[in-house]
Amino acid sequence: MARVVVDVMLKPEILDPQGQAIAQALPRLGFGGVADVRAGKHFVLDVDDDVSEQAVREIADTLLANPVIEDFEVRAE
Amino acid sequence: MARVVVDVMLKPEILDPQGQAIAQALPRLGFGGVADVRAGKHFVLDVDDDVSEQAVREIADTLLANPVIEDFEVRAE
Amino acid sequence: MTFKIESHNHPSYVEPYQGAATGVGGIVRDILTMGARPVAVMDSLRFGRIDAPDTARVLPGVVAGIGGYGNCLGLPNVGGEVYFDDSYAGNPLVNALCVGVMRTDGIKLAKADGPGNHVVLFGARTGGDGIGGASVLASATFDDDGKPAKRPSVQVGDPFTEKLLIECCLAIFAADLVVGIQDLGAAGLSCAITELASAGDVGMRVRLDVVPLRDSSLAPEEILMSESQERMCAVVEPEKLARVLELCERWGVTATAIGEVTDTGRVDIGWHNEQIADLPPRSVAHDGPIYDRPIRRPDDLDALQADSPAVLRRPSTVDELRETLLRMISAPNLAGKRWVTDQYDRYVQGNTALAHPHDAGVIRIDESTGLGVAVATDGNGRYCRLDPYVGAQLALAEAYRNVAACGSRPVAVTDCLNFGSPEDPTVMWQFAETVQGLADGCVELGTPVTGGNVSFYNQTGSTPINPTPVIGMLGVIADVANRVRIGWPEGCRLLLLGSTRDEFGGSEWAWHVHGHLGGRPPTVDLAAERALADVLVGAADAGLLRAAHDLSDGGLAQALVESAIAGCVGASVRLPGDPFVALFSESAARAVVAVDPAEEAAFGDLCAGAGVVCTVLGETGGSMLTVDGVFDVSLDELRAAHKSPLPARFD
Amino acid sequence: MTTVGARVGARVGARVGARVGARVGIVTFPGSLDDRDAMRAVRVAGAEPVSLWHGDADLHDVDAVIVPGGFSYGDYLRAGAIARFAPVMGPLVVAAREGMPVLGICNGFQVLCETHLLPGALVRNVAQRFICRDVPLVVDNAATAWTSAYENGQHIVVPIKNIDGCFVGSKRLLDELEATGRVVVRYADGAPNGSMRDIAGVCNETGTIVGMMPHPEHAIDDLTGPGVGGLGFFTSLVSRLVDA
Ligand SMILES: Nc1ncnc2c1ncn2[C@@H]1O[C@H](COP(=O)(O)OP(=O)(O)O)[C@@H](O)[C@H]1O
Repeated sequence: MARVVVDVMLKPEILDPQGQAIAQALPRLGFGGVADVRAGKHFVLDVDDDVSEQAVREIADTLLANPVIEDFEVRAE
Repeated sequence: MARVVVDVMLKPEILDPQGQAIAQALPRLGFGGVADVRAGKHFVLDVDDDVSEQAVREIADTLLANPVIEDFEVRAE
Repeated sequence: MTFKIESHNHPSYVEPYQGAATGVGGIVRDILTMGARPVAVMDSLRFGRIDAPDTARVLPGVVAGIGGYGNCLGLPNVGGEVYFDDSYAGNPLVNALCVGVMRTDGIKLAKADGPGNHVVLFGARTGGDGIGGASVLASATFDDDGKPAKRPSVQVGDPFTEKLLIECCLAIFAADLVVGIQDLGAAGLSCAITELASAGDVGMRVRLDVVPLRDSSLAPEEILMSESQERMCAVVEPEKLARVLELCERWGVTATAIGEVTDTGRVDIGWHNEQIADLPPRSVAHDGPIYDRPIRRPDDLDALQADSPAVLRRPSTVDELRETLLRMISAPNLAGKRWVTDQYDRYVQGNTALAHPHDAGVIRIDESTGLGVAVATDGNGRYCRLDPYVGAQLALAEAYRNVAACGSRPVAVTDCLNFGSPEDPTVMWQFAETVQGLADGCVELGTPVTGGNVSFYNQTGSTPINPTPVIGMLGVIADVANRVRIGWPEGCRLLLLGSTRDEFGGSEWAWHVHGHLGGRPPTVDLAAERALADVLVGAADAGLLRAAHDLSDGGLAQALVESAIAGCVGASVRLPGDPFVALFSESAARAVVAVDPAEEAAFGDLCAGAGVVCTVLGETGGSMLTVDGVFDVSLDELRAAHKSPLPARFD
Repeated sequence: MTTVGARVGARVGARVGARVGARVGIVTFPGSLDDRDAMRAVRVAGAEPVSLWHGDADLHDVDAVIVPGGFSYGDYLRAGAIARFAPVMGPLVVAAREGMPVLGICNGFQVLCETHLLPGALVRNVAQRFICRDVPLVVDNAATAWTSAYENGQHIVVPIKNIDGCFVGSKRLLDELEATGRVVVRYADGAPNGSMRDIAGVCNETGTIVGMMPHPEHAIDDLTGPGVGGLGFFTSLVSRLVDA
């Protein structure tokens, strides 16, 4: 059994209301020095050893991410 | 300017409906071999160079994660 | 009141969630920009076949997007439609309607006045969204060239920013701080400022370098054309500017004075020390091209109309009729839509007196008097395919009837005309017929059209969608406490209003059971619709109606089942005439009402006075729907058949 | 019992409440939606609603506070996560710890959990969808500041409308809540959002702070909601303030 991580982020040119809301809240909470925040998703998959990285990329592309507005990265842990 | 990543995940003992929904959908979409999926959040922060990792941990602990149900990890990119 | 319906079809196909969400955002800003408080939304949806793989992608996304945006704005969703038909595969229709309330002396115009006044841009920061969108999007085909896009092809809505924008605008309106206001839609700032200037017959000087940006790499022309969502532009007198900026600050809305009104009669656009444009506003805002498109009646229409449903095999035995009933109420188009409507907040604002599954949404607008409005949307692409003139009038009549059935007097129309390519002469003919049918029908019903929207190019290759005008009807109700529900109480007399003919052209029965589309749609009789509405509204005012439900798709059978399920009360019914025709014909100008037996005579007088045929159907009560001599079905069985098709497909 | 509660609220309560001038604050955050509805419910129950602004660190001498439903700060990040840090929350948390009655409805419940005034947390519904539905509830604890108009075991119907309404907590926490009577309301026909042990609302140790996902302010009349099943939450508070 292997552990694979998929990080999904909005494409850079797409508006990220979540990230903006967080970035705006930080100074109000007394945290300075944060220029930008982008918010995305983080998935941890436990997969059988015979599941290839290619298969995980396909899962990410069809289910975990919406390729119209999101990019993703896959890495083994 | 440095880039710091914060991953937030539900604690293992907390129900994760989103991860479960994904895990259940996979076989229906023809993807086998995935034993478990956990869903979390992935934040990318652009911070000034003088912002310490400790400061980012504090941000994660007070705002980005809810320590009642979530754990987080911080790493520089 | 102000209300309007608008399409967001193509973006909802590309990215269902965001496309539908930004559709809601856009129509809400249209209402807001009039100076009105938005009070409710509705959505009229069309998808490909329910079992098409793409429907499984598009429908859940669209519904979640409409809910996600509208729920976050705090606008109750009080109704709409969901239809499935192959004709919309690849061309789903997402039409969103918004209703707003304002004082007539508080109407705001999209008009700049008074040289020296400030032009204030407020709301979201400007990004590279939808540049070139207005003209490109509507007709774009997807040629994915694989290159990374510099500019986003899809817009992401930010309902939270829009919610703040709404509250901020309402505070600004309440303090009477603007001369004119305009939302930013297609072609963004360029369109807003030229429209404001040309409507006021003034000039304007605007500086693009002060526009707050989300993407600092934008060139001035891109800032001018950006279609970033959640932005408004207002014209403000100098002494009121500080107050406007203060209110924006209170609501956390970014606001910037980007220029001023001038008396030059020209729009002068600057970027740092450069002049980017200098032109008379009229040339942009008003001098659009005028098309004279060729029109041709579709070649196949005669054959289609000659293909009468009379040849279709009808259920003849009692068992076949029962089986047909269960099959019909579980047809995707007739099945319960709670899978969809449960994703919409219908309670927020605390003024919703009726919402799904009723004939119309009813919203209280004055808590002290109970004054309210009712809104319904309707459209039937199959009828329009068979005869667009008649089909448009049937859609109009159905919306009119739905509003009246809940006890409200229909007063005004908004329309969303969804068609294929206008470059196809046969589509253009359908369009012309539809517009004529609507115009004639509105004159006859006395309901002015206050606004609407046209969506062309809904087609795949050379195959257009069925012509689909969607009609939104607004009604007024003096006291929402008198609104009429569809669910029956026990112990009422059940009456059928109107005349039933053998009409199955374009019907749900012909389509669902036989896959047949041909013949003529049901007859339109707008005088009969008026008479029926007079009875329904008069009886509701007089407190004579215990329940009412209009008859439309699926005919009497569908109406009986919906009412029984809604009220959890059955009925015992005797059918007039041929049972199949009585149950499933889609003749227009009909409704079923429930009245107290003691008030039946008074109600009968009302019908006689209006010349509306009133036939006794039976009595309400029990937990069965019994059709005398034909079948009886338990409410449990009806409910199971009616509610399961959508969850079975999309859960 | 429901009807009794309703009658008390609409008639007697209106008079009594007016005499003592019970003042109930309703917080408005950016993105609050059901604040006006909560004010209406307070008024119908016979008390005076007082609007509290998120940016104003002052409770303006109110006797109790309602944190209403909506999507504060768009519910971006986590429902209630950003609202928790609003200036008004400072004095609110202090007053609540000192025993002032506080009711969190839906988003308000999420805010109170984020603030740790209430235990547990609310995550995405199991079906991953927004759900708006009239749901039957059972009152499990009719001894709180907000539920005394009910009886233990009473059934009421109140709408839910949420997407992050699934109540979660560790097994130990859930056991403790049940053992100490801190489950205030449960879903009677199973939790539509997947809440653990069908929990719809919980309270603090003393029963002054209650949080719940269903919206009682949308069940105060037959015209705009599914009956009057929710009115008792507001009349409970008014009779407590009157008796005090
Ligand atoms: N997309 C939708 N959004 C909101 N309400 C909807 C939607 N689709 C259907 N409804 C509601 O569900 C109910 C049944 O719809 P429908 O079968 O089209 O009714 P009718 O034919 O009487 O207009 C109506 O109350 C309608 O407003």
